Amino acid sequence: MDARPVLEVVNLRTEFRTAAGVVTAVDDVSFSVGRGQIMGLVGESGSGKSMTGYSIMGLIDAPGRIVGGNLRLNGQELLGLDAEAMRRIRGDRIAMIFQDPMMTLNPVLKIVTQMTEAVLAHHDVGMRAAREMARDALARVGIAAPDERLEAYPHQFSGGMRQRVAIAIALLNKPDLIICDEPTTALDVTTQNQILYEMQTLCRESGSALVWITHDLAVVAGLADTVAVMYAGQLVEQGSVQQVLDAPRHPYTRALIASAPSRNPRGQPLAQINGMAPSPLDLPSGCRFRDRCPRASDVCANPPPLDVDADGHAWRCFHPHLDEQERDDG
Amino acid sequence: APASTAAELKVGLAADVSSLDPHYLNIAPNISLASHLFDTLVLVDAGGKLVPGLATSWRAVDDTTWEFKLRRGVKFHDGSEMTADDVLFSLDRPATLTASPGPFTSYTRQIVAKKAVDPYTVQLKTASPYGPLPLDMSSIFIVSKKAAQNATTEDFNSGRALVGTGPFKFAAFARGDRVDMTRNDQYWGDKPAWDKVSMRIITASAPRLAALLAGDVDLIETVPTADLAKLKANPKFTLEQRTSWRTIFWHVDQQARRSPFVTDRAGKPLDKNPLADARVRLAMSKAIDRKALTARTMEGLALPASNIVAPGIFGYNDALQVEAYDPEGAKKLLAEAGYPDGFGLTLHGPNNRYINDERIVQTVAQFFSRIGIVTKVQTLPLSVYFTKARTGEFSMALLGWGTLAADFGLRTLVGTPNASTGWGTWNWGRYSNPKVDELVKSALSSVDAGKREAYARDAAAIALKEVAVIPLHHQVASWAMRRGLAYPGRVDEFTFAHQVRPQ
Amino acid sequence: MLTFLTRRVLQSVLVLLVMSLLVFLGVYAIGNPVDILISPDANQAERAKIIAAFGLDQPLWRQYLLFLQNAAAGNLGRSFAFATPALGLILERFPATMELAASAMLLSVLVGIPLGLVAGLRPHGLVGKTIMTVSILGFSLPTFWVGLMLIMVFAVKLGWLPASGRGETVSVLGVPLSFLTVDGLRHLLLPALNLALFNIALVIRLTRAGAQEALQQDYVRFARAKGLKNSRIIGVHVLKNILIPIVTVVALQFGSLIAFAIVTETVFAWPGMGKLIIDSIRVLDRPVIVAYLMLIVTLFIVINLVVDLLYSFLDPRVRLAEAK
Amino acid sequence: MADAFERGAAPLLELRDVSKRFDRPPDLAERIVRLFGAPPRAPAPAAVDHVSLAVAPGEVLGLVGESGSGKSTLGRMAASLHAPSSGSRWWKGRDMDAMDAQERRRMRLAIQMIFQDPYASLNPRMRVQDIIGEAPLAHGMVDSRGQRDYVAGLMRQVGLEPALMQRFPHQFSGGQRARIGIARALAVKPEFLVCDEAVAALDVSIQAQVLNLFMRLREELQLTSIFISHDLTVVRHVADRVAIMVRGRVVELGPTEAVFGAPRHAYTRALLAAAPRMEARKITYVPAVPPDVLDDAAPVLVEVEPGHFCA
Amino acid sequence: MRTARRHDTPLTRFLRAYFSSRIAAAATALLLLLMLAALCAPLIAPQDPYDLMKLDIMDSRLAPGHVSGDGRMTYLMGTDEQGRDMLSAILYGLRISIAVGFASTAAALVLGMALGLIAGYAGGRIESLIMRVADIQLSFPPILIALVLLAVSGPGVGKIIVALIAVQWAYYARTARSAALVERGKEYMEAAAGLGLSPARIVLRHLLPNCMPPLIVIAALQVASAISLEATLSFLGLGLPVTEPSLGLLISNGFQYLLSGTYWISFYPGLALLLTVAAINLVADQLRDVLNPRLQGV
Ligand SMILES: Nc1ncnc2c1ncn2[C@@H]1O[C@H](COP(=O)(O)OP(=O)(O)OP(=O)(O)O)[C@@H](O)[C@H]1O
Ligand SMILES: Nc1ncnc2c1ncn2[C@@H]1O[C@H](COP(=O)(O)OP(=O)(O)OP(=O)(O)O)[C@@H](O)[C@H]1O
Ligand SMILES: [Mg+2]
Ligand SMILES: [Mg+2]
Ligand code: NI
Repeated sequence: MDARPVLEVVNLRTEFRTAAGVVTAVDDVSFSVGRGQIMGLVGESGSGKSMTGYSIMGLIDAPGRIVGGNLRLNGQELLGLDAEAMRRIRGDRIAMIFQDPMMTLNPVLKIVTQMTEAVLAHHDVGMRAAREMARDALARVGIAAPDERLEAYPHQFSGGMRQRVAIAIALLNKPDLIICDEPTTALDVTTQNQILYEMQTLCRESGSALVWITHDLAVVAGLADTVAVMYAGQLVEQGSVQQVLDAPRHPYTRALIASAPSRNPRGQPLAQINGMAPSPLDLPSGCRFRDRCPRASDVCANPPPLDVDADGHAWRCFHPHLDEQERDDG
Repeated sequence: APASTAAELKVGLAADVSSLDPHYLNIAPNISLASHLFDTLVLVDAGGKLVPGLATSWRAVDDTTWEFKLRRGVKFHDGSEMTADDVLFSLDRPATLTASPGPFTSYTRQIVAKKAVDPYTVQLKTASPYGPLPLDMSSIFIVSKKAAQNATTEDFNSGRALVGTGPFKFAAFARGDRVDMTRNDQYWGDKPAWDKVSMRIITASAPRLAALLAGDVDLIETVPTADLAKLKANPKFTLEQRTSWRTIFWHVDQQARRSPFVTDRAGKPLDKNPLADARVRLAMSKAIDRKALTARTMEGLALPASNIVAPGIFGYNDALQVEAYDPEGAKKLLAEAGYPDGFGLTLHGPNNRYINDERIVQTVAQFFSRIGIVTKVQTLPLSVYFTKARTGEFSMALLGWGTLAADFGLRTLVGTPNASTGWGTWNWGRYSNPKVDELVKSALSSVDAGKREAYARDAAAIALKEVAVIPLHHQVASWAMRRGLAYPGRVDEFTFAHQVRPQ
Repeated sequence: MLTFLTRRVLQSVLVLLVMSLLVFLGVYAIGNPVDILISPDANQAERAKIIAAFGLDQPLWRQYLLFLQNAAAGNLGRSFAFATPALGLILERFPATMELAASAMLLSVLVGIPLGLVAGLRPHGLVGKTIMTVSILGFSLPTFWVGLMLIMVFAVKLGWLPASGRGETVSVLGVPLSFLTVDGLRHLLLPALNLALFNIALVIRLTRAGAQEALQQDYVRFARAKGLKNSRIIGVHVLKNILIPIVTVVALQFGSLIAFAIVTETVFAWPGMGKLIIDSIRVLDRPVIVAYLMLIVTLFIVINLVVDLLYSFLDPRVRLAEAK
Repeated sequence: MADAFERGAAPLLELRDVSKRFDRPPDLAERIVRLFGAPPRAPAPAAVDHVSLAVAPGEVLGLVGESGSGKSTLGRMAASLHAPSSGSRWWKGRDMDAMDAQERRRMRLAIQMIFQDPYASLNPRMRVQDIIGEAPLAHGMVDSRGQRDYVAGLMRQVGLEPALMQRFPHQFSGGQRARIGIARALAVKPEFLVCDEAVAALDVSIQAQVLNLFMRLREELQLTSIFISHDLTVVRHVADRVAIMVRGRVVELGPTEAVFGAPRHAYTRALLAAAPRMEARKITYVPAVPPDVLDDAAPVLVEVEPGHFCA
Repeated sequence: MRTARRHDTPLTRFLRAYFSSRIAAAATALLLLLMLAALCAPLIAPQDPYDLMKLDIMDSRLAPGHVSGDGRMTYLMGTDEQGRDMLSAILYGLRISIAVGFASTAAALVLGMALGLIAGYAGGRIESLIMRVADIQLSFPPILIALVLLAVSGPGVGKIIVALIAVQWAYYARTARSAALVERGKEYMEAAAGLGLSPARIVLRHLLPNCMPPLIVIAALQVASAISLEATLSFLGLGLPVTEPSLGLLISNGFQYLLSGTYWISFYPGLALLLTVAAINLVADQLRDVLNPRLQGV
């Protein structure tokens, strides 16, 4: 077995040059995911989760640009590859699934077309073989009567089934890495549960690494091995699920967990984070959580470094909740 | 288009042929085309004179009877011989076509009885003495009785009934596009120089010229005035011009009531109609610089007019002078008539009916405004214009008229309007003078051509002295063809392929 | 489907009724056709006879009822000017106009879509901007002016193509068609281009807007995530989605194409029904005008039907019964 | 069917056996086709199917169910944005459909709806002052001079800076927009709120802010509400009673603790089992296929314990 | 500087986006210049081309640069067949063309939008009725409408505008209706209804402003086609009075001279029309791009 991580992201930095100024959507982000591992990437809206995913896929469009860092897939550097080389990797070695199952499939093309083209774009096989692969992939994600379903159009599927089709497409070429960008946010809980089940099974079976982007901590809690928390473009905390969820060090992570209704007594006011996330155009200097942080002090006006403890639990804060190992469970 | 061989002629026509039935609609393009396939008893030469056609001679047997001697040995396209039977049939046929808006019955209605004296002699009787009958006969095409007897207009359009004696035989008709014909080798007269003739319909003038320049066609009619100069200078093409029978003039509302488009200078309606005063009309006539008009607006394609018929036409009065340009005299006359400061007037005219009609109206408006008449211009599409003009909705309206006899023209244009006699049907200005009526009547009932012409001249003299209409100019018809062709310009503006000759 | 067709037929009948009534009123308001058509030498009696022969002496409402009666029996009347059945007259000219309009449509799609795609993919590039700027010419210059310019350049100056007329035709099932012969094609090219100009510009614009819109969609991003080649993303994913609005507008435009064929037909002496209708309007040949409009409305209905069928072909989400 | 209501107080709003079908009446063409023997169109399934609910003054009734189960449709009928296809609605003991115009207007203002999408529910071309202040002005509750102060008061009440009154919606964040929506509803002094997924589009941290606001206002203004959500933890947090909806029908109804603590209906259980929990760690998921619990007959709710009904 | 930008008004943001394209900026300047020239035509034109007293037929068809017969003026762009100074005629013609284009478009916009919004908001029978009328309108040839109007009321700028309105309103009605259908489904419309606002108020205050942007863009394009359509009608003899030529009429008058060497009679008005229409279209294009938030990035 290969000990190298499947994906290594080192000091990734992605910028958007807009008329109003430069937006650093992804700022100095590093993490890695090993074979069969699931990493949860959480954070609030606009914190740069999707852009991290797109950066890995090489799908950042103008005016966006990856301005620095390294992206290694199985040790191969992805940044600097030409467009054609990147295309070959995309959909073959790395796959991505998006949030809205209603929008990701082309409404006017048959499922079979959308599936086989993904095979044919990377493998020199015949139409028949590609169709065979598509059929198998559909069956694997639990779609009944896959042969008939191949001939259907997306609108003939429910939201959950469409998301499964998207997953099947992602799995077609047995990628090393799958990036899931909030694939269950638009679905109701029962459907979400099924998708989670299927993804988990597939990961176990094929050994693909998985990056699961979401802002729902509860999903990450049950699914992931490791978690990375983003705030305003930066990774503010990362570690194993136990480390981050049971003993959060960064005040933001802690506040996020605390604000979940299930962590609060019924009918009582929820613990809330006051204020708003800073505008990406107008980030405060130093700690970006400073304005909303109950522990903030003058030192927070400097950019906090990423501290790592011996167990690999990392955080970016001058005032981490270090010795409070207890869970403030309600 | 493939290069034309010597034996093929392609002609660009300016107006659409609506039907090939020679008795259906009396409009110039149809008549012009029918003349290729059919003959009439009496033909009209390029200068407008009557010459023998299917009849070799004609004479008035008595005051009310005309006799026509038919040409012998004339063969229809189907090989049968033309006889008096066919002639009588052809004269009867127009009255049987009830739904024609432009009926040929105008030329047959004088005939109260007709008989074939023998297969080559026909006698026609009129109710009263009627001089212009031979002229009328130049409008009725002789069709084959055998072919046309039970034929409908559709049969003519499809070619089935299209059996005539003319210089060409019918080949194909694509409505709105072209008519193809082939030479009639049995033709009794001069044989046409062309094996095949294709009459192409190109109604817009600039594209018609372009077709000539591009070699799509060999000859076009009605050359746009704008291009005359350039064409003249181009050695690859020849130009042919001929004063046409069409005269352009103003009808002036002469009724005593308030005239709809006459106002004072400020635009308020006038109670009295100044145009009813002959001095005012004369003043307006004097205000018009006909030389400038013909030279500039018509770009030389017109002759200043004093008559309502063109020079050389039967009944043209040489004694009448073109009204000289005299703005001072005009102003004086206006003052005399009680309008020293002029008045307001709107001129009406059609657009795209006569050569440069819209421009003529504007230019005349220019002239009028110089003698103090505040002039506005309104030009209308034909469909709107004629309806309104006929109901007398205009104060001054432009009209063009072509006829081969002055007495005809006078009857229609200045004769006192009368529904029962059919006089004055186009007398929009409602001019009325019993003396003129009397003279025209005398002319029409004279079977002696000399007397008839004298009456007509006298009538014209009176009417024009009183400025019954204000004549502007006679149009000049024009043809352009590639070098190597010759065409005798025709006064009736028709384009006859059989008269086009290679040089 | 049956319901849908029935609904269409009901609506069409209503449209045809209103339309014909409007034409009757309109022509009545313009003037009296007899005054225009009548022979200069005709007298009052002849005039009255003709007016009666055309039925114009009747009150307007009776003329209209009579027309309806005849129309129900399939008879749209005889042309005043041509003395032949009006419908036949129109149908005689119909193929030429249809051929011209269809060629123009084809041309605008064949030229417009590729250019529009290029402009849509590179909206800020030099090529894209040039295409958009030049395409404005299609909107700006009056058709008749451009037509004559085309004749000037390609027929008169260069002598490559004929200046006017329809050229040689081949009769297929009794319908004369010119695009089947070389000569016919040569005659067809300039007028079709002239007529197509406006629509080329329109299709370019639509395609560009559609492409830009489609490129923002998640399914395009997903297609890229699948590692598809650009050519496939554009040629299949984007194109098939933008065809829907293009088909809609182009079909709608077909009507105005036929209406504007009048100008092109005049300039190129193309023997289509546009020239016929404008002449008929000039002489107030009411039966022809009515027959023409009936045909056009029917054509519209057919086109709309075809578009709906195309929709369900292009867009599986649309089912016929739901189309309005 | 038993009146599913426990407290004994007269309900403020009551829906009796309401149903909603989104069927169009057949048009002329369709009738003609049917005349010739074509089969009639298959009827669309009812979006809401014979539902009875009552809400007591001051109560928050949670409405939970999967997507498309008819929650929004039911809420819209309660807020008079849809008319029910059958059944009746009662407001303070009066039949809504029998009210005269003025009474109906008062009733409509008294029942307000807060919408899911904080972006689509605010007119993008109006300033906040107008969004909030338009209705009170139109109904004569304030005059144009008093509008500013009135709006300012409302904005403060929902925790917005009144200085932002002249801004347009796009200049606000999602949470702020949600607050504007709430202020707009409060502006006409409602007694009853229908919150349709009012926090679903928001981030966890913003969601907490808005939920806190909602609970505060409920206390301060004695508001009664129907709270629609498919987030079970949220409903559990704010609702007094919950109704579980499946395919247009209510299958379980009872006090929140009872329903969440001891769910009776198989569907409710499946729903609860599927909900992700923060406490879970690297669990092995099992597909929780919800049992297909419904047959064609409308279910009868049975009282399984006081106030707790189940089909 | 950053903070200053953050507090931009929508207008300044719009303007900055708008003028980011140099082509659009140039087109806007050109359009303004043309409109200004049209507006000031009576002040800057060397001659009143509509006053027949001022024309002299002897000065007809003079080439650009010729001096008039009485030596009073130089015809910079030559003269037409009536001796009209082309420069003056173009300035005045521009005035009419622009007025016709804008007036007819504005009126058609208002009419079509009103009907379209009503159709979209009300639905049902009213909608079917309005949309069927629009269908009829769309299949009616513009020339026939123009001819009827001309016959009933004589030529004139007003009538041409009416004819163009009749031709155009259906486009707006269709667009407005489909926009209204989209907007009607949005929650803010429901909110307005829930707040007990009157239908008139909802349509005017809520529906209308949100349906405007696509209509405005179409209208801008339509101004150009209205000008072209007027030119075509003039070509067919159904346009404006000959003595008060618009650009279209000037072009179609000069059309006959295109092959003859007196090119200026048609060329300069054609150029003016081209510039005007192109400028309007470029402005409209830019407007569409700027007004479309999807194409603007975040
Ligand atoms: N085209 C763009 N131009 C400018 N800024 C952009 C662009 N696209 C994204 N951004 C910025 O990048 C940042 C990160 O966005 P991203 O979509 O990654 O957030 P996210 O964490 O995925 O949020 P969500 O949970 O809402 O999906 C945001 O602040 C956004 O404003
Ligand atoms: N205006 C409408 N026209 C036709 N069908 C409708 C309409 N509104 C809702 N429906 C249908 O009614 C059913 C119930 O929809 P509803 O919006 O009430 O569900 P919901 O529970 O609110 O779902 P979600 O959680 O997705 O918002 C659905 O099948 C929907 O398709
Ligand atoms: Mg995202
Ligand atoms: Mg809902
Ligand atoms: Ni800090």
